[in-house]
Amino acid sequence: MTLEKLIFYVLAAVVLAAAVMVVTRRNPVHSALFLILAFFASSGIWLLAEAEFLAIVLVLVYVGAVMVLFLFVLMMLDIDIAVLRAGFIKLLPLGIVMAIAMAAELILIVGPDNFGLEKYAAPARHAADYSNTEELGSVLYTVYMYPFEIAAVILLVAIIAAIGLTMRRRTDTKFIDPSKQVVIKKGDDRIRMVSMDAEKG
Amino acid sequence: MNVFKNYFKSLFLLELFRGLSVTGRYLFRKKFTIMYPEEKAPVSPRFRGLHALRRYPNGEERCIACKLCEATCPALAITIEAEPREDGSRRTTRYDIDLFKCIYCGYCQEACPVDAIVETRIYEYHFENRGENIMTKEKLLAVGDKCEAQLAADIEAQAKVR
Amino acid sequence: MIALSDYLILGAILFAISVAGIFINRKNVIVLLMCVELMLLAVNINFVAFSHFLQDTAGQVFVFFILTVAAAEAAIGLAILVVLFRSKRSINVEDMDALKG
Amino acid sequence: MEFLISLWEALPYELQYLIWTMIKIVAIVLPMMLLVAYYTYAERKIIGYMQVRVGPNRVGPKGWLQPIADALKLMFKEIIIPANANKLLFLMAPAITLGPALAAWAVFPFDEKLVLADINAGLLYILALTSVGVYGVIIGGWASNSKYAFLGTMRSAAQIVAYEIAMGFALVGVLVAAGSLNLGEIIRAQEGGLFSWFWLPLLPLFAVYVISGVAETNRAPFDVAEGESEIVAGFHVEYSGMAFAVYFLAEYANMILISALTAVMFFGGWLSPFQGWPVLGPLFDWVPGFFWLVIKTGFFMFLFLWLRATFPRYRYDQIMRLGWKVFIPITIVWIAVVGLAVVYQVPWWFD
Repeated sequence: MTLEKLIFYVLAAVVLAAAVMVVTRRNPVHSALFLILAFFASSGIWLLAEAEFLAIVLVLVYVGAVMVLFLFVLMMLDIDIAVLRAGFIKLLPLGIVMAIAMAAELILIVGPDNFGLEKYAAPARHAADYSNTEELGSVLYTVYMYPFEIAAVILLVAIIAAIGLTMRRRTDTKFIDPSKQVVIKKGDDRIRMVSMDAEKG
Repeated sequence: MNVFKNYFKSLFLLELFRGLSVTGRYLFRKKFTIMYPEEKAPVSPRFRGLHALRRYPNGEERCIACKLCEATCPALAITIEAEPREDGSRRTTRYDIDLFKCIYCGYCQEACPVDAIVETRIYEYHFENRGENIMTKEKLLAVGDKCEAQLAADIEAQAKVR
Repeated sequence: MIALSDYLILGAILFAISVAGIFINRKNVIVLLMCVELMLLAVNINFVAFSHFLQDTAGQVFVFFILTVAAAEAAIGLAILVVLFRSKRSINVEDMDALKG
Repeated sequence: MEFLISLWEALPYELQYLIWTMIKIVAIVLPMMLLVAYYTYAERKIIGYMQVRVGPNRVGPKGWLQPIADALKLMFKEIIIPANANKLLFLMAPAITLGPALAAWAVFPFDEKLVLADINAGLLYILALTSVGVYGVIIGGWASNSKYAFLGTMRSAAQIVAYEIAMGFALVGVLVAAGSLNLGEIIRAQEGGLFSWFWLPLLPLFAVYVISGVAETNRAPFDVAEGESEIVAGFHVEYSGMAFAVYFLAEYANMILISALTAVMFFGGWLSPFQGWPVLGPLFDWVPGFFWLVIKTGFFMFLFLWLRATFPRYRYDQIMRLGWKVFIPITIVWIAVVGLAVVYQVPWWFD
């Protein structure tokens, strides 16, 4: 059991360190990479909490798709970091104080006094043949059917909105239409005879 | 009908499978590879390789310093200096070919009235130091001496068409 | 044994850090978006922990929906960002004051 | 010997478990590395043969030591780090590509009982890992601080993400048909000889999966990410020596992984093709399942090389069109078909 606890603390430390790096790194690309690290570590923590399906989906959806999108946009945009960093130092002490105050207040509430092992005993481990995916699926497709379908519609709307927002037909690009090239027939389509007056010497 | 046929073709990737079958057949074809250092490809008598200066059978060098090769060389690779020898005959004192400039077109060989400058069948040569790319008169004559039999035979073989 | 409070404290600190991140990086839209993702992660950790300790899948189902909505949010947010960058050549929040009276 | 055994028994249980798992991992990874090395040799040989030449034949008898010579050469070459490149990320990127390609083998069933971690969500795990593989490419191209590398990265990342979706959908079809996320269960669902494997009922998904697999690994004809005629070598232009070798290893390890997964998902993994047939079935009963798996994987590995030797490179917009507008609709339609077939228990496969 001590091993489990050790893993939890290491992963938690990684999550928090990565989170600090996300908010303090100068280069947004580094921030994004640290955010990926945070997702990885928290997926490990979810595994400890026996949420295997969500842990893998977190990696699949966040690390595999959302963060790729983030990095893609970050790398494509030519961002002037210096302007965006202005005021960082000025706000930093205030930010730290706020974070500490907030964390302290929250910990006072959720600390061991209210949510310790005495209040909530650790649940028994599931048997080896227990499938988290199956259980989640069985409620998702029965009890939560409507929310599930609404989530699907939200995703569809998001896809259409994202495409609609970023799509643009550029009028200033020149291109050749291969189908027009292919249909050209022998003869008049290929050559145009121009009769010109001879140039006067 | 044609549209239907094309659609069918692209849906079942028929043309891709035909491509695959072609490469699949070639996998088992007899290979043409020549195992180079051990085996060599046949060389034509007209092959234009490393240059050589030839001599007459009595040992006299053929070149009479007419400088036609120098004049005709499109890459300006040939440099010739000439002086009369003690016996009064006209001979070169310097005959350099810069192999970095040479494009192996064979015009020098064509221009030569006495068949002195020729291109041999040698194609395996290299330089290890700066300056070795200049073929001096001595080096060219040495190459000629080494390959004389082959060169004479090649020129003989082409006598009718030249 | 890992206690429920351990998970909750982790979530609380993570949340505080991301709030501070929003506070100090307030000019950079893309870092703001990342901080929002971090906040959602903190919330998700709490949900997963409660679901584990109360033996109720509802928490995990909720996390599932949060993940869906967050993915949609990221996609649209980044699309808006790209459109903004095209027209303003900047992602600085302070440059987006076209509606200021 | 007895001393060693007593030493082993003296270890605490956790440590024993850890060491035992380590040994298993090494037993998977080492042969894998050797296979990768000889896969490069096979590629050069086979493509050579298809181009009517003989390929490498100088190092060792028939060129059998060629991969070892290549590895030695790459090891002794200098790793050049470009000016203003992000050194840490630059060196980390190849390892990030290789890691997932090897880690995916953890849930792979080599035989009835031969699997390192028999987890329930094996398919999801593999999908998650393959999606992580993109980062090696993105980070490597970005950290190189080079325009060509960056262009290659952008192309490659967009391509991989696009085909990832088609591939994921194809696998959704498989899991609907098999009714499980566990790879072993998926194979067991295909029992009963050549024609009860999933390739037949899921033929469109099979085609989509194989082609997306080729695109996913950036192999010809989908290798615009490293199109040497346009962007030199794509995301790994700036890499040399061992760093490049690791990228190279990762590419081939990914190809082997995709081949093996195709064998498991659509060709019944370790199952014999003659299982349950009147005469041939009992005749081949003695053949170990691992052997069948190797043969099937080998066929798809050969297919990768065959495709490369046959087809010219796709144009980039055509690749995107194929991924988004052709493959994804096909997979979605066929998932619906499979779903109906499973619900109504269509005979032969789903009854």
